[in-house]
Amino acid sequence: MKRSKKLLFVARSAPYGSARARTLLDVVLAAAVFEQDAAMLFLGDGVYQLSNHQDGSAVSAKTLGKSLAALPLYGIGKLFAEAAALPERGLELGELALPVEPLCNRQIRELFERADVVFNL
Amino acid sequence: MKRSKKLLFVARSAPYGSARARTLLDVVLAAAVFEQDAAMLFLGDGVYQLSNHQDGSAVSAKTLGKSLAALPLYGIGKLFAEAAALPERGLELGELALPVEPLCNRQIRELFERADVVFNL
Amino acid sequence: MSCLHLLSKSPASGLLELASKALVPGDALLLLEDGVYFQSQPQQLAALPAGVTIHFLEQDLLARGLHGALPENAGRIDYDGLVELCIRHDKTTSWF
Amino acid sequence: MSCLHLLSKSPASGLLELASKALVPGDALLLLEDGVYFQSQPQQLAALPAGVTIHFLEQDLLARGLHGALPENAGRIDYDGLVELCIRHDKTTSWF
Amino acid sequence: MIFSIVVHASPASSQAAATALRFAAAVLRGGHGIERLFFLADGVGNACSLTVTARDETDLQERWRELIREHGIKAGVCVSSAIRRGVVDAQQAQRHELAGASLHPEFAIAGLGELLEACARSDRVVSFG
Amino acid sequence: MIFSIVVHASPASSQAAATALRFAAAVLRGGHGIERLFFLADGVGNACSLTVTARDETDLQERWRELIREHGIKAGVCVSSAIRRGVVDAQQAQRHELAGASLHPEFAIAGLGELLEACARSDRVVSFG
Repeated sequence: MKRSKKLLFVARSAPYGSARARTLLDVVLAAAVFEQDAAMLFLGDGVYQLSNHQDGSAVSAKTLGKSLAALPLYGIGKLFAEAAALPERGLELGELALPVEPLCNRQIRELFERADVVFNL
Repeated sequence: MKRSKKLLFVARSAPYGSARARTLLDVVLAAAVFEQDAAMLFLGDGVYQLSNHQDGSAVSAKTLGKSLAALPLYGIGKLFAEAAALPERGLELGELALPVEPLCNRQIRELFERADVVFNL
Repeated sequence: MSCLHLLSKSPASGLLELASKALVPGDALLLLEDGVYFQSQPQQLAALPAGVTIHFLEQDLLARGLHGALPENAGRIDYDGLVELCIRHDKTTSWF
Repeated sequence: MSCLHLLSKSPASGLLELASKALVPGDALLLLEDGVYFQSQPQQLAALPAGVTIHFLEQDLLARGLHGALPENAGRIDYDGLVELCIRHDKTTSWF
Repeated sequence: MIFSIVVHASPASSQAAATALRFAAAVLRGGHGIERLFFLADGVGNACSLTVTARDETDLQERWRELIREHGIKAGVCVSSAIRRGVVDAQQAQRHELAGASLHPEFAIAGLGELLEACARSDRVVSFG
Repeated sequence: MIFSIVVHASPASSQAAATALRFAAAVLRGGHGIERLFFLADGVGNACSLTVTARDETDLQERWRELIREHGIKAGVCVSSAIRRGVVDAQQAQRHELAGASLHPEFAIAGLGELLEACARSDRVVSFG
């Protein structure tokens, strides 16, 4: 498969309530397996996916945060979060389920500009 | 079927984009057929269902406003709308697809208080 | 007649603003599924009328890693507590 | 590289606020499905950065009975126009 | 006390179906009755017999069937919601010349009148979606 | 120009499926190509063969089939989305001992790799949901 395109995955849904976060993650993991050039941005409610101490078993679901934590192992190293969304939702950068780089609004716009294909869920 | 209960149907979704408005209307029409004591309140984006000059054929759908206009014929006479939501969405009371009584917030709360069963979609 | 309002979407959905139009003193608000994210964004809850009790569904808090304090006046309940809440109020309605 | 943003939910969804974080001058915003209700609530559109073009999908306006004027700087297009918009911009993303 | 429970969401897309199931179990655990489960709109997916669940995930369809069977609960699936979504019983499959049925036999196709009748007979109606 | 189109929504619940179909028709009308249609999440409902549409409504499933057939388009259905929602082909039905198949033969079960391959081969990827 060609690898020239930059894929951007925008995770903007809270986890567990809907299957959106899980669906997007499945596509990201597939992109990793097929060695695509992929970046992931947690935007708005999507930053809730980064919350630490998640326990999906309380609602008979897989723990999303745990699956996300595997992304660097799969070679997905470009992980970003909307900086402003974290404190708005009671999250602190140092206490997340996986390390992400916080982006200001200008950097978010630059990330979109650089991408060739944008999935947004 | 017993008829002692007061049913309140809260239509709070814009039409066409999703099937919610149509699904709720189906239940309201069934309530009419079974001669239940039913009232319907258009709340928030739900007032868009009352928009005049709708033409579902433009998106290969049935025209919801036309189906709603049949409600009084089915015996559903208690039709209400959130008064504040109409001007917020560019709608005027005199130019709606069916006649509704505008309710202020106090009257909306009273409508909820009087109901025995509330469907909300 | 009092009503139990079930709200299952995150604060970003704007649903609480809509539900507020129907909430009266004596009613209860149950936050469940993504509704429990109000724990981390409690500002909108402060605007509810006095006399509305607020409850968070425990299992949904746990799943989402929301271990912080709940807003003042709010409690946490499990499914058995939810059944009790339904009984204590005359009817329910669901905002989703 | 410019982007075409498709937005298909009503103003009440709060999605435009989210999409705004990604909109840059040169981008285009296509309002379709329930997104065309921005015709009747254009306030949020006024806050978009200059240089973003705004388009409403004609068929969705017609279906919903939205015959009023569009906000200044906004145009109406049909499906063929939408395909053209996709070509004119380097990529698309969808907010739903 | 007598409850009826209305489910609007598919287990594959929303947590609401799982919430409804847990609520139903809690109602029964509390010694209360369930007049009827009613599956509407995307909720008809709970009654589909052709789903496959990954081994490490909960098979919600199967858990509904157990609950319905063990407690003898009436479970209705809205006919107009169901046929649009490809959830059909054997009789409908035959009438519309479809390849087969996809409604699990623990559930029954029902009209909206049955939802309204359930409301009339229940002390509380609780919706999940 | 080459497009790929991703559909996330079921025709029974959202207008997005109808929008995607109209968009696909406009792409072809404009003389462009469609590398692949890809149905994901609730979008797999577009490929279900067991749906019944009321006489006065548009049969979107049938219109997809016509489009795919007439233009020889590849139409993939995400395997993990599909099996959770009861959209299965004959081979899967046999393997999982299900009563029958529910995927229309104009569509093919596909992995997410095929979605990514379609992205690599297309000038534009457009999603509807």
